[in-house]
Amino acid sequence: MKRFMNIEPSPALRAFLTLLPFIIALFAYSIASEARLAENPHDKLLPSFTQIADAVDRYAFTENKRTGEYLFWQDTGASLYRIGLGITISALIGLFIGLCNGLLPTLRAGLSPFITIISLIPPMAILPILFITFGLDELAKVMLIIIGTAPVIIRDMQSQVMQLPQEQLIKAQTLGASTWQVAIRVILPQIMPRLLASVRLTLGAAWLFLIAAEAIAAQEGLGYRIFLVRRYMSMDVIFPYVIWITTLAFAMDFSLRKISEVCFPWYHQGAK
Amino acid sequence: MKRFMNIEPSPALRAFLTLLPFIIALFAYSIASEARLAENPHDKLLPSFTQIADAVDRYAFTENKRTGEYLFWQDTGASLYRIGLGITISALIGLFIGLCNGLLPTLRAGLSPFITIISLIPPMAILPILFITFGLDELAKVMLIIIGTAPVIIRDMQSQVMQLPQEQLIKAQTLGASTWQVAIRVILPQIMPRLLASVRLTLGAAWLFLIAAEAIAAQEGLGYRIFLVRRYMSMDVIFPYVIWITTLAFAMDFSLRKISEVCFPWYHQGAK
Amino acid sequence: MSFLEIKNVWKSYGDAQILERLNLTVKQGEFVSMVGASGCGKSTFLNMLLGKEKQTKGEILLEGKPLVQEPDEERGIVFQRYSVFPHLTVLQNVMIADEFSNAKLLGFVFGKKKAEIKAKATEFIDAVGLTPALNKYPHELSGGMQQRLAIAQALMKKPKILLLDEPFGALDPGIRADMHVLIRDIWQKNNLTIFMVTHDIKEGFELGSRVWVFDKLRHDPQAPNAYGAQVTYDLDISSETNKSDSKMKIDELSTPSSNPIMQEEKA
Amino acid sequence: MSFLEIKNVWKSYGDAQILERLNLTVKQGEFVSMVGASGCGKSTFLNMLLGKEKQTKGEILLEGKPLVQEPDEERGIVFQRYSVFPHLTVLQNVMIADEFSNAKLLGFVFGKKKAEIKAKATEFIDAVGLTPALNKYPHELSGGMQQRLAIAQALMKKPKILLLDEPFGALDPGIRADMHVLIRDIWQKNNLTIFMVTHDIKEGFELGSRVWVFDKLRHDPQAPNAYGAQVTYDLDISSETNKSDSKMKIDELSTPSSNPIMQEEKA
Amino acid sequence: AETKDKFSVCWSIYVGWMPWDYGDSSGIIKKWADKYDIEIDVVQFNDYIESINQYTAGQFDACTMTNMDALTIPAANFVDSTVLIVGDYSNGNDGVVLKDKKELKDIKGQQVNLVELSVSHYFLARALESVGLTERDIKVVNTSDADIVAAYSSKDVSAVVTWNPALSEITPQPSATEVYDSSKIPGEILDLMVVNTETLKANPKLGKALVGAWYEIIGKMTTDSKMRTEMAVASGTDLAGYDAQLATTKMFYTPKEAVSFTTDMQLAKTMENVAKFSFKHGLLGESAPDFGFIGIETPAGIVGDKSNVQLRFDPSFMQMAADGKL
Ligand SMILES: Nc1ncnc2c1ncn2[C@@H]1O[C@H](COP(=O)(O)OP(=O)(O)OP(=O)(O)O)[C@@H](O)[C@H]1O
Ligand SMILES: Nc1ncnc2c1ncn2[C@@H]1O[C@H](COP(=O)(O)OP(=O)(O)OP(=O)(O)O)[C@@H](O)[C@H]1O
Ligand SMILES: [Mg+2]
Ligand SMILES: [Mg+2]
Repeated sequence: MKRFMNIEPSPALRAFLTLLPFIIALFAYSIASEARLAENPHDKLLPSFTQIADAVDRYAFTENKRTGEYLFWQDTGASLYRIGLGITISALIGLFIGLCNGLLPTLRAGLSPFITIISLIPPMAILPILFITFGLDELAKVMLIIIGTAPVIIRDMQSQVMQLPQEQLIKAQTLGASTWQVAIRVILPQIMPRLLASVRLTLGAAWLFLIAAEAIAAQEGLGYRIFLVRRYMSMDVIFPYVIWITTLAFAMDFSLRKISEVCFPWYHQGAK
Repeated sequence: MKRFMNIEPSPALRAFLTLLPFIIALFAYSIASEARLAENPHDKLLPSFTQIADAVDRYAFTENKRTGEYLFWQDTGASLYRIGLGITISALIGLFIGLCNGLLPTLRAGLSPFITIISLIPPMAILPILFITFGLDELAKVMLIIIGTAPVIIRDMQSQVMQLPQEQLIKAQTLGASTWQVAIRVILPQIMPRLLASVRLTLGAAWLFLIAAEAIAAQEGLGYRIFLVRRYMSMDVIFPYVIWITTLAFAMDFSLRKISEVCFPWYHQGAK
Repeated sequence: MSFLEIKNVWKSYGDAQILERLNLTVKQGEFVSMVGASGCGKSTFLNMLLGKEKQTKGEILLEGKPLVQEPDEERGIVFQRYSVFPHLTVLQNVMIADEFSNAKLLGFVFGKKKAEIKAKATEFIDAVGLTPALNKYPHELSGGMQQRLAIAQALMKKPKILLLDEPFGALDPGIRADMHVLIRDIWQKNNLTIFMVTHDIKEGFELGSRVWVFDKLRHDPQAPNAYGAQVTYDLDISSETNKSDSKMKIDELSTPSSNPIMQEEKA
Repeated sequence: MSFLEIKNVWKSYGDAQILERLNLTVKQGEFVSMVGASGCGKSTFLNMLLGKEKQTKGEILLEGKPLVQEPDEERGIVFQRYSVFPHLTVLQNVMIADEFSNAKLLGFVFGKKKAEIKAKATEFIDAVGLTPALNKYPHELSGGMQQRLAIAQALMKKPKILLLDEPFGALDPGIRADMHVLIRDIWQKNNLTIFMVTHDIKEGFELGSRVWVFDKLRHDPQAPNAYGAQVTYDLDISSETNKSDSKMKIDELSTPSSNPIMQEEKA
Repeated sequence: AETKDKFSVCWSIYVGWMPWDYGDSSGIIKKWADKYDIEIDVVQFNDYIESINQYTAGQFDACTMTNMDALTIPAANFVDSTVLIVGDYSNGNDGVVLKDKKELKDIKGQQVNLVELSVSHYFLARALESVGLTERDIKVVNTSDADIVAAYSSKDVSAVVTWNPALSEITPQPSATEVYDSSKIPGEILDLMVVNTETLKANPKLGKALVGAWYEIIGKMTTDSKMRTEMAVASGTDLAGYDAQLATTKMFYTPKEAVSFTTDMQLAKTMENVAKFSFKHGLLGESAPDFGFIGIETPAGIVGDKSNVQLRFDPSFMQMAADGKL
């Protein structure tokens, strides 16, 4: 008998094991849901799968009477726009400041401790200031995402730049490169894949801030809808929205990884 | 003239540069505050430093008439207890499942994809479900922290275990170690410092979830107080609380790093 | 019955044939050096001896019985790197070998048993010359000292076979010379059977009582993975006469043009 | 006026004295090999020549003028590792050297200029034998090929001095031999002045026209950092006669007991 | 439901509900619970909606809420609920505030920030009716009540609908004009203590204890400023601030007032309005064919479907208090 740590499951067993927890979760849910519905058929806390399907149909495939739009897709569009914009701006800020900080000791001395402190402030606690400074429309939501994620990306980029082998920077200088040339020809291309990795890591936080911002003031968006229907406990709507958000988060993570693999083959050599 | 990237600021200049952004921030605040207060002396958005000091005095150094307690310290105690408990449990769960997942291919096949999906669900979106499932006392708040941080720690621990050199695991087996012995004598001690690092990384998220949880159901706590006085926009209370939270977050991060350095000198060899 | 018998062993990973038609026997107490181009399958072969990989075809018999299909105490190993536990001191690194067998449940031993193990471990540490560094962590040791430690560890279990995968590959030439003295000494004193992979042909001839050269005999330029490597030379250099005979072989193998090790350079 | 003059140079980091009383002159076209125990300050010395570190006392003159205090085009360098840019192909890695000087603002060149640079780069790549790998990324190259690339890069700038810090330290012995042929060839063809740190004394003697041995003459057991290393031997081995004279030196230095390289082993 | 002797009650921070906090901390509730030999656990919520959701999900036996939320959350989820205590109605506690505009009519075409689908939303609909406008004439932006003060200070916001204490933070600002307040629709926004009907039926002791405690507390609070100071601090303000909020709240300090309000014809009319509004906004559930889908029982008669009564105004316990029978 082999040690447990040496047992590699066969592909078929592996597939089965992968599905198992999902099946158990679904099964547990349906039992709990049926039990609750048997007690009170109008209970909304754990809706049946048909009720959920109904809600999906209503939100995603039926025109809203008042606006003529499909609520679900409208919410998705609004949220994706916000998170896309927010994370893009964060990435650009992170890239720029992180690169400069990592490369230039003088700048780093000034900015690095300040950014460390800033990154520790929980953005949720200073929401009122954000509203008043940035207003209540799209800008505020995007700003919350930026404030929540940019310091993390800056710090990550800075440490990534500092982890590049000193040898390369010296080599570039012996080839006659100026600071500017080192920045754009040696460092920038090398930290691009790391930027993507960093963005992937902060995506979770970005979704959190997006939902929080939409919960506080919005007219559409996935987070808005969840917190609005919470007013009448429509779990049949909340569940598909949560699953949808999870799917979107997964898709974004996945595509960022793929982009990185395609664009920066030299970065992923170790993963072979 | 040296390249900018080669200029190292002297210690004195470095200290000055470090303080500079803080000084600028304070200065900018006091100007903005004075301008607003000149326009409307009752403005609460940017209170003067004296107003803030008053509020600190009221909350931290004046006995609450009703309970005979000091609100500020009571809030601090409650929040620290929750975050401490939450993050400790998260760390233990993360350590245990992460270690097992990393070491045992069979278990990993079953749990790893499931946990990846779970970690993508934004906990904010399922807050209502959480509260109903776990009730409302301390447990719910601690659970939110756990649900928000444990999957991340599990995944991190798992990948850390898998990154340990295969050579070590084989060596241990040639010395006659069983799976259990490999786990507790070879892997466990080596991932302890990595666990601390992982906890440090998730602390930010833990604070976020703590504040979110306290905002919804609590009778004390730093996040509770901030949300309570937010209705009155009492920035004179919010500011010191935010600064205090930031300080606590910094202190926790700092002490975790120190603990790791003292307890696991062999892990920090590279940092020398 | 030979000590180790390798009978018509083939090994492939998916479509790629790595090794083929290996038929070899080894007597107890031999020191087999294995050389060959990078990627030709030397480590794979060692992994089969170790039980980490399973041959695709054929069988390997140790004292007449098929090899256990996972690493165990019968076979010790020293890798080029990472063979010691970074979180344990030198003494702890060596003691752990016997702690494993004595504390199946707790993983730790106490009291008298511990003192016994400590005494035994100290002996082995002394044998590899690490006594002055008894309480140091691996990161405080030089590369050579880490390898000595790995050897001491492996010896604690009195393995039937000792496997070395480029054990001195990461060391400076001066330190290598010292290690050669040490390993030859240990081999002779313990009557070990040793298999050592090396990139340094000279080292292979210097230490081994037998040298195996791995190379592909058959090669299909259209499908470079279609054929595996075999042992193309099996040189017995245990006696002095054989040794001088083999000198020519070394020189032949060392000229860059015919050197199998150089093949990966011809990108 | 000598090509390079080192006048009473001392170097310390904080309390630790690393190097002391260095007085050396080097003529253009010399190949200086530097050997010495690990941590004795060879890389530090190279860093001073490079302009990355500043001597604490004394001065270093290149063609009579003090050395520029940061790395520049006059001095090329090849490290043991990481000397090439992983995100550029072989061709791009070599071309970038001239792109730096031709596109101060954009960092990229286009059109005719680019074709010119490409032609020049191809020549240098050919000189180090990398033409077949023109469009490969460094991670697709073997260690030896990466070092060839690093050399080609450095040559593009026609540096007055070429600094090599254990350039072949991470290579297999067989590949080292090839690299030796290459570097000697390049040295002679380009009339370069080369400084090479190595851990392999044989390599140092084989390649250098001059060998410097770094060692501490003074040693205070109470304060191991109180004194720095000096150049204890300065051997001219440019002519064949000198070379055979020095053979004895090699042997003397190579016996483990007196070998300075071995000192770090005596923990 | 079965009889039991442990109950939990939740409440959230609002001027008219602060007595529950006082009752909890001063031990008055415990005193009354002991009297009926039961235990009552009082839990405070920061988030109002969460408290109602928890009650609806069955985690609590009783909860404080407004009449509209009682209809649209527990009742619409078929959790049969009984209004045990009518504590007060908003008499100026809710308001429509415009920035740099003086009249309600000017709201036309603006974005209005409020907690969507809440009682504020209903209040806005009533306000619009009064000047002949409808919801189509404006655009609603959902804004969290905790952040509405900050929102008002933002340049994007020109109109808000909110309640105290936020309202009293906004109105003093120079640019703000309160163009409509709830004193114009007295008796429509009610603050209630709602109990699960089945639980109450099986355990009348719970109703008696809660009602008894409630009237003991509020009976004293008009004269006891120390008591009001405590409530003020707990709600995050000071005595002056709290008194100002009380001034715009019509508290039923005596059970008699509350009983006579509940038995009035007007209550049925109000609830019909609320039901109509709720139906229009889909708050009664997707399966509701009309506003009367969920029956509301008042002493003056049943509004809507008599066979599907889910919300009941029951003055009997307050009557006992009025009669001194507790
Ligand atoms: N687990 C594996 N799956 C697929 N291919 C493998 C695996 N392990 C090794 N290989 C392939 O088998 C071949 C032989 O590898 P091996 O490591 O045995 O070579 P080696 O002779 O030890 O080379 P080196 O001298 O570089 O250590 C290589 O082409 C390698 O890519
Ligand atoms: N930046 C620095 N600050 C402080 N001490 C340093 C610094 N760089 C090197 N040293 C110390 O100076 C000494 C000489 O280091 P150096 O790298 O020059 O040695 P070396 O001869 O190149 O060794 P090796 O053969 O291992 O490369 C060492 O003790 C090292 O710890
Ligand atoms: Mg190998
Ligand atoms: Mg060095």
